Amino acid sequence: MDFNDTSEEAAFRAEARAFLEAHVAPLEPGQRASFETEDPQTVEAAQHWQALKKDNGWACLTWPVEYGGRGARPIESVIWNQEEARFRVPPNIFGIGIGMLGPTLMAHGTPEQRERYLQKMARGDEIWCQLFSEPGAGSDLAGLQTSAVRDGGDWRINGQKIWTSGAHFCRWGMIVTRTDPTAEKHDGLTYFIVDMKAPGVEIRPIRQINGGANFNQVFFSDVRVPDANRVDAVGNGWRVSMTTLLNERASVGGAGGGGLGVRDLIRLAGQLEIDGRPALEDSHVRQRIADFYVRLRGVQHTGNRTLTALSRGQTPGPEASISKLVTAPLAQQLASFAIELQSLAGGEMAASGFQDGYLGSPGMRIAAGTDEILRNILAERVLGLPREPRMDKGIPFKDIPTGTA
Amino acid sequence: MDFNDTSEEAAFRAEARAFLEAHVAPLEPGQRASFETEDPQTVEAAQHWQALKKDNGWACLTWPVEYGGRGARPIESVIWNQEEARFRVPPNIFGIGIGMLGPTLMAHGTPEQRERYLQKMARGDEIWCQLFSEPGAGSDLAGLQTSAVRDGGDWRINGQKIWTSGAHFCRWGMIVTRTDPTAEKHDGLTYFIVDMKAPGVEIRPIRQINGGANFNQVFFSDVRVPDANRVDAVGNGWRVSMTTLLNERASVGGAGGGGLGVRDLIRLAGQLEIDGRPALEDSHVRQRIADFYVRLRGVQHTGNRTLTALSRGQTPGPEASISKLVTAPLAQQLASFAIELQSLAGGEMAASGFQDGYLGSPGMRIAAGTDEILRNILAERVLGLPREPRMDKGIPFKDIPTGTA
Amino acid sequence: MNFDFSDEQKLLQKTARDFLQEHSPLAVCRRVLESDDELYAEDLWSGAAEMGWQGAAIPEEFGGAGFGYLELVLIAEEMGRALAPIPFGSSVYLATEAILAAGGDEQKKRCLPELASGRWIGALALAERPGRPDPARIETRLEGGRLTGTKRAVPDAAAANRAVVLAAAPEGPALALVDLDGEGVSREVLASLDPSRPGATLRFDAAPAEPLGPAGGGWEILERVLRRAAVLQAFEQLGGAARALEITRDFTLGRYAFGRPIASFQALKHRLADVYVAVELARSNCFYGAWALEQEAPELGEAACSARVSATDAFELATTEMIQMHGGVGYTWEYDCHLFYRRAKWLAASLGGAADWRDRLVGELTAGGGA
Amino acid sequence: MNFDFSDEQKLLQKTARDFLQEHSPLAVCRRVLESDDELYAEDLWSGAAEMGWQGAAIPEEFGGAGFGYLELVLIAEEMGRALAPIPFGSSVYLATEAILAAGGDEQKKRCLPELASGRWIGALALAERPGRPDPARIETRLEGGRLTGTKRAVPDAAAANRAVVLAAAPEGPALALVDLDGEGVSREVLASLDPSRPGATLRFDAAPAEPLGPAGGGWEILERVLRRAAVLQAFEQLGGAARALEITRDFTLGRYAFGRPIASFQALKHRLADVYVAVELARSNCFYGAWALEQEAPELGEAACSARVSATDAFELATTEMIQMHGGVGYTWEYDCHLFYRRAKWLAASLGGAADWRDRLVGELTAGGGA
Repeated sequence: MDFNDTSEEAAFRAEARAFLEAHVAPLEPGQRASFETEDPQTVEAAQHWQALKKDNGWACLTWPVEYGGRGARPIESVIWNQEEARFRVPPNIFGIGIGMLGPTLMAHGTPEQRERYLQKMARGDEIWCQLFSEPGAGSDLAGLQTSAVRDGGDWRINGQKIWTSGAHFCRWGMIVTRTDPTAEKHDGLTYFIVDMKAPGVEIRPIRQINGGANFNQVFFSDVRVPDANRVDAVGNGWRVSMTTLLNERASVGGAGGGGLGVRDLIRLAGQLEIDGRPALEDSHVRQRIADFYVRLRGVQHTGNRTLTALSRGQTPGPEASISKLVTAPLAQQLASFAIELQSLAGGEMAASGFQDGYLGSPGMRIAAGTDEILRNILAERVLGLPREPRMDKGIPFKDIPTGTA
Repeated sequence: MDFNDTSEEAAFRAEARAFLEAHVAPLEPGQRASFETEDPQTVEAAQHWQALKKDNGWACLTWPVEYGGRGARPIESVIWNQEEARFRVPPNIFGIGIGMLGPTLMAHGTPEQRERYLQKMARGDEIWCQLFSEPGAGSDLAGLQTSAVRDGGDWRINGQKIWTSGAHFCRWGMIVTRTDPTAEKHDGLTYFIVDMKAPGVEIRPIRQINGGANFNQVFFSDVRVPDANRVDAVGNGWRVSMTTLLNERASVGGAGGGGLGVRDLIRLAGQLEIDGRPALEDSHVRQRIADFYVRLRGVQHTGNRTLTALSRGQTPGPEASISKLVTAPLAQQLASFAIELQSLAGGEMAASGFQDGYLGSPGMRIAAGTDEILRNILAERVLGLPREPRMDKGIPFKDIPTGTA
Repeated sequence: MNFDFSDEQKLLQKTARDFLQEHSPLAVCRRVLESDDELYAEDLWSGAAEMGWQGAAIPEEFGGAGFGYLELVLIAEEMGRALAPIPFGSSVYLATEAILAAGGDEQKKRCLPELASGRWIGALALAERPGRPDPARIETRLEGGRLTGTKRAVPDAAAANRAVVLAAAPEGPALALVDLDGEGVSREVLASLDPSRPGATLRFDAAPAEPLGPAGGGWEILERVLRRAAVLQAFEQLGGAARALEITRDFTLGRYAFGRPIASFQALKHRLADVYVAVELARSNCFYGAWALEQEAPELGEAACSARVSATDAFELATTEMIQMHGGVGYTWEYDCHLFYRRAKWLAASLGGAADWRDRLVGELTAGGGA
Repeated sequence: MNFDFSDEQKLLQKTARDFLQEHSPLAVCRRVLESDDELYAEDLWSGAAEMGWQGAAIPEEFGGAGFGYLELVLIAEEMGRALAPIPFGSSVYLATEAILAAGGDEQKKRCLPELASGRWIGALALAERPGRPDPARIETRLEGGRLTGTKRAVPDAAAANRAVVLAAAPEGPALALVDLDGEGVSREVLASLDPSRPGATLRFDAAPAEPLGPAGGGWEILERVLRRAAVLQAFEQLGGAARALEITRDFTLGRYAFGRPIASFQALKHRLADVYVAVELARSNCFYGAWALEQEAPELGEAACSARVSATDAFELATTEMIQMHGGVGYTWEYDCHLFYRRAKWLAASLGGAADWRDRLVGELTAGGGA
């Protein structure tokens, strides 16, 4: 048992680091690459970096070589990410395309589609977004209502998608639509590639409770899509979407809480006093710190177990759902506790970064699978517990109660 | 807003206290009337006291006078219980009969049944038990399988009941049985009065995890019950049972945790030391104590709100479910914390009464409605949330999956 | 047993609710929250004053309505339900209470009518640094009728024009009343976790200040005021928690997934039941606090801590679950969940968090009082 | 990254599991638990010794099997799964480790083969009163090779024949090794929360005792031993938690209510998922503890605390939910739930509860170590 690379992994890591050192500057201690900005210059810089990586064999590591990848093992992709994270590089705005949509096209696309899109996706020449969720279909994705109707050799899309990242700088989107409302819920869906610059596509940013606007609503009004942009058969959209989402789980993986962590809390407790003594000596404070710390370390070491499985060439299970299920609520609890520790000053945003964390963390508990969905996944796929009774099976989609009729 | 009796209530209280003082000794401070013993002498003493109360108009206070009661208001019954609790009296082993079964007979029994049973029930001459739960039918009571089959003018009962208190000293039981397995689940049930001394009735105590044996299993092998002992119509057993259970909720009410409480925890924390200082000065210990205290006080004052409603002649709602839902898990948490506080010594039963509490409290979370059932009740009856989808409706009982076929 | 409000009191509560439904829908809270220069809803403030609410607990001889505390707590509950974006708590529960507790007769005659009418908006300036306030570490000085020092994160201080300030006088901790529009005072409005209740940093540079209560007795008076304010604010928290639960309940009933209302999923049902329990326990503890407040009972210390702790917990739980159960839309600016979520945490901070009050509670219990 | 056990280690674990499935089904735990005079399963104890388990971490030169700690933790995990009713933890994690840590060469040569063979059953006698042990308050005296005093609630002491005792020597805290069957020793077997692991009060009246390690250094050695034992016992807790989860899962799948398995109700599903998460976090922290233990890494302090805390929490959660999800039958003596419930709490107490270890963890983190 150790934390070391195999010799093969070590060689790969050295090679990756050499490339990075030759092209980008390392991060200073404590410095973070910004991940929030999405202005045109940042997008351009990101595309430039992606192209450089692609041209040198460092993009889409696990993709097959024929599509522009390196054919690398998953553990090598992890090693690359670890190394790249130590350098000052532009934000990665290609993850949804490369992590989820590319693999979907490989599995379900036509040879023409793969030819047309994958190399440009890999190089960052064209950026992609995902158009799945709707205002009325979140956890219950298959409840989506955006329609696609045949119109000659094309399709006409009408409806509304939500929680789309980067919609305004994306060239293409992957969209699931309902093509047959008389079929059963999961049977009437079809998957398309949609041109985000097409007439009838309207993008509106969504303001979040913390003031950020990382996501968009996308409205479709009679947007025409050629049948050549259909992915897989009509009515097969649910299966295609599942491919996309499985790749999402694989790529989201051990998303660390982000924001301030337990070390920051320890620092805060070292600065404050309770009854004339450092808060860090207060036993209640110590209990809470230890509780946060132990759970976060548990997540971190669970990640190490996952990496070990990858290193051994095994496929990690849905255990990865643990990470977000633990860290997202924990980030909220930690911020809440830190604010409480600040007592009267806790009500002011400027008191520390924990106020931002308090406003940001609820979103983590919802995005990319709510706490509730993650618990269902663990219960059903890991523990093998039965699903809930389904009220939306065996009847046409249009007859399923929606509460709005 | 005050905690005082109305003048009417005060007069009633004075009258009750005068009767008690004339007949029984007050409890010393800190003394508790024992509630565990069920030996023949205790049963006899309890019957003697009940008869004395009955003969002086202090039994079954809320029952109509014609059945042996006093026709008192519910608040008066509460006042009587408060006063009686201050005296050294035998355990009340009549509660199930008087609180639940008597009212059921008043609502559903024939005039002959009421005549035959109620006065003797009221006077404690005959003690009653309830035979509802089965090993395979707990929270899902209507899933019961004990059968009653017509046999001439009688019925023959076969099956097994569980969690019956006092079965061995009871003269009569009220039992729900399945008389038509081809009917829908709730439609094939019938309710009977059963002679607990009849041939074919076998009683076995159930040992609990804390070593106690307050409940019994009762086996029925071809037990004959005359049709005259049927309560209400054949197939109407579910409705009758609901009457019984509604009265259970009313009579269980604010069951306080029993066992050691937060005052005992404060005392313990005053005796122990952490790092050379009293544990009661340790801020973690203080937080936990305060948390327990605040919730228990909340329950207590919720009880006072219920009493106020009674005093004003209103009917308290199912809010009473709050009490057990809070106090039962809290008793477990409190015992667990107290044991932790004792550190290494916590593993020995003799270290304090909290070890007993740790073993006793899980039963409180299960008996008379599990935490889960109580949450359902609050969610559905108070908040008006929809029920879960039912898989056991609209089909014959015998076709409902049981996992054992 | 008469542990509930009277019919007259409930009628007053209904009147308050009706008034606030009309004059303080959530859009008003949102308006102040989103505004850069509207520090509080002035129209609502003066409307409340016309109803006599700022002076609810001020005796009629000092210009108040003289309703009493059982009435004031119910107004507070409605303020909480409405998320009213006005400095009611700071002015009424804190500043007014401080003057009632410590003011001399002349001061009361002069100050209370101003507060009752709403012309004065009071705040309580207590903290000088993050963390639990400590009487041994007060750096703001009061000497010769002049106040010098800096108070940080003063709740509602953006809107206030008077402040009761905790300061160190030669005799010990003292309270002083300061005109915030007067000389020697500057303020920096802060971004609040709840921008519908903006706070400020107050800097005093030899600002004229009049002592409130005996010199050296400031900490004891403050403790008394905080205890009373805890009960009043607990009702505000209770009102917010109950409303958050109602909104969440309604949303989950109307929102369908997998062919049925999400309110029918047990995971949500059971947690909504837990929120309900928390709200009801808080309500019961608040009732007890109201009784003790109105009676000036010796149990007030314990009752105030219990009410404060359970109401703080209930409001935080209800609003955390509110966002989570709304799902994605709950995390949007457009939905109202964050108004509640912010207010809950802001109210928790504004009198010190629940941990502070838990600790204080055990002090009350072991000092020989309590149940 | 190689953060997992090797195939050989996993094979050893499988062997241990198979052995214990055969020789330590839950009926064996129940037999000892229900017996008045069977203090531990002697046959199982000697069977384990034949497998070399008591000496798993004892070097071969001292009569051990010399497997190493990565092997011993896996045996511990299986002991936990089986609720083995033997004093393995006290003898192996505590007494043996104390001698390994502090014994002189002669002592090791004399004592370790006895422990490895199972002829000696060791215990650690630490507490003298309820509450966290305190080096400043040791009343048991060690002087001139004689021990006098009383140790309370000594885990597994009903079965042990040797004890490592913390005592106050003139030079300061010291550890001493005592023959419990020798002169001057009396013991009173206690009713344990888990009667399958009965403890005892030990009274020493000038009992002959040999010092273990340097006089005055007893507390530091004890801390080192406890840290190591914490990792080992965490695996035992982990095993118990995982098994409790499996049994509960299987029960809820087989038990039907309302026409469907109760495992399909979301309230139970989500809580079972939470138990699973707690078990997996504990497992990951335990892995790290095992690594640190085997490496004698500077991170051992932090790793041991983390493993101990999360394994304690996981076992308590899993067993509390086990009874609750079994419903009525879970509260009967006849079902096995209480065996797990008792063991979880007993193991938590036997090295001091999770709160003690949380506090200690922050000490480790702020002393400059950690992640």
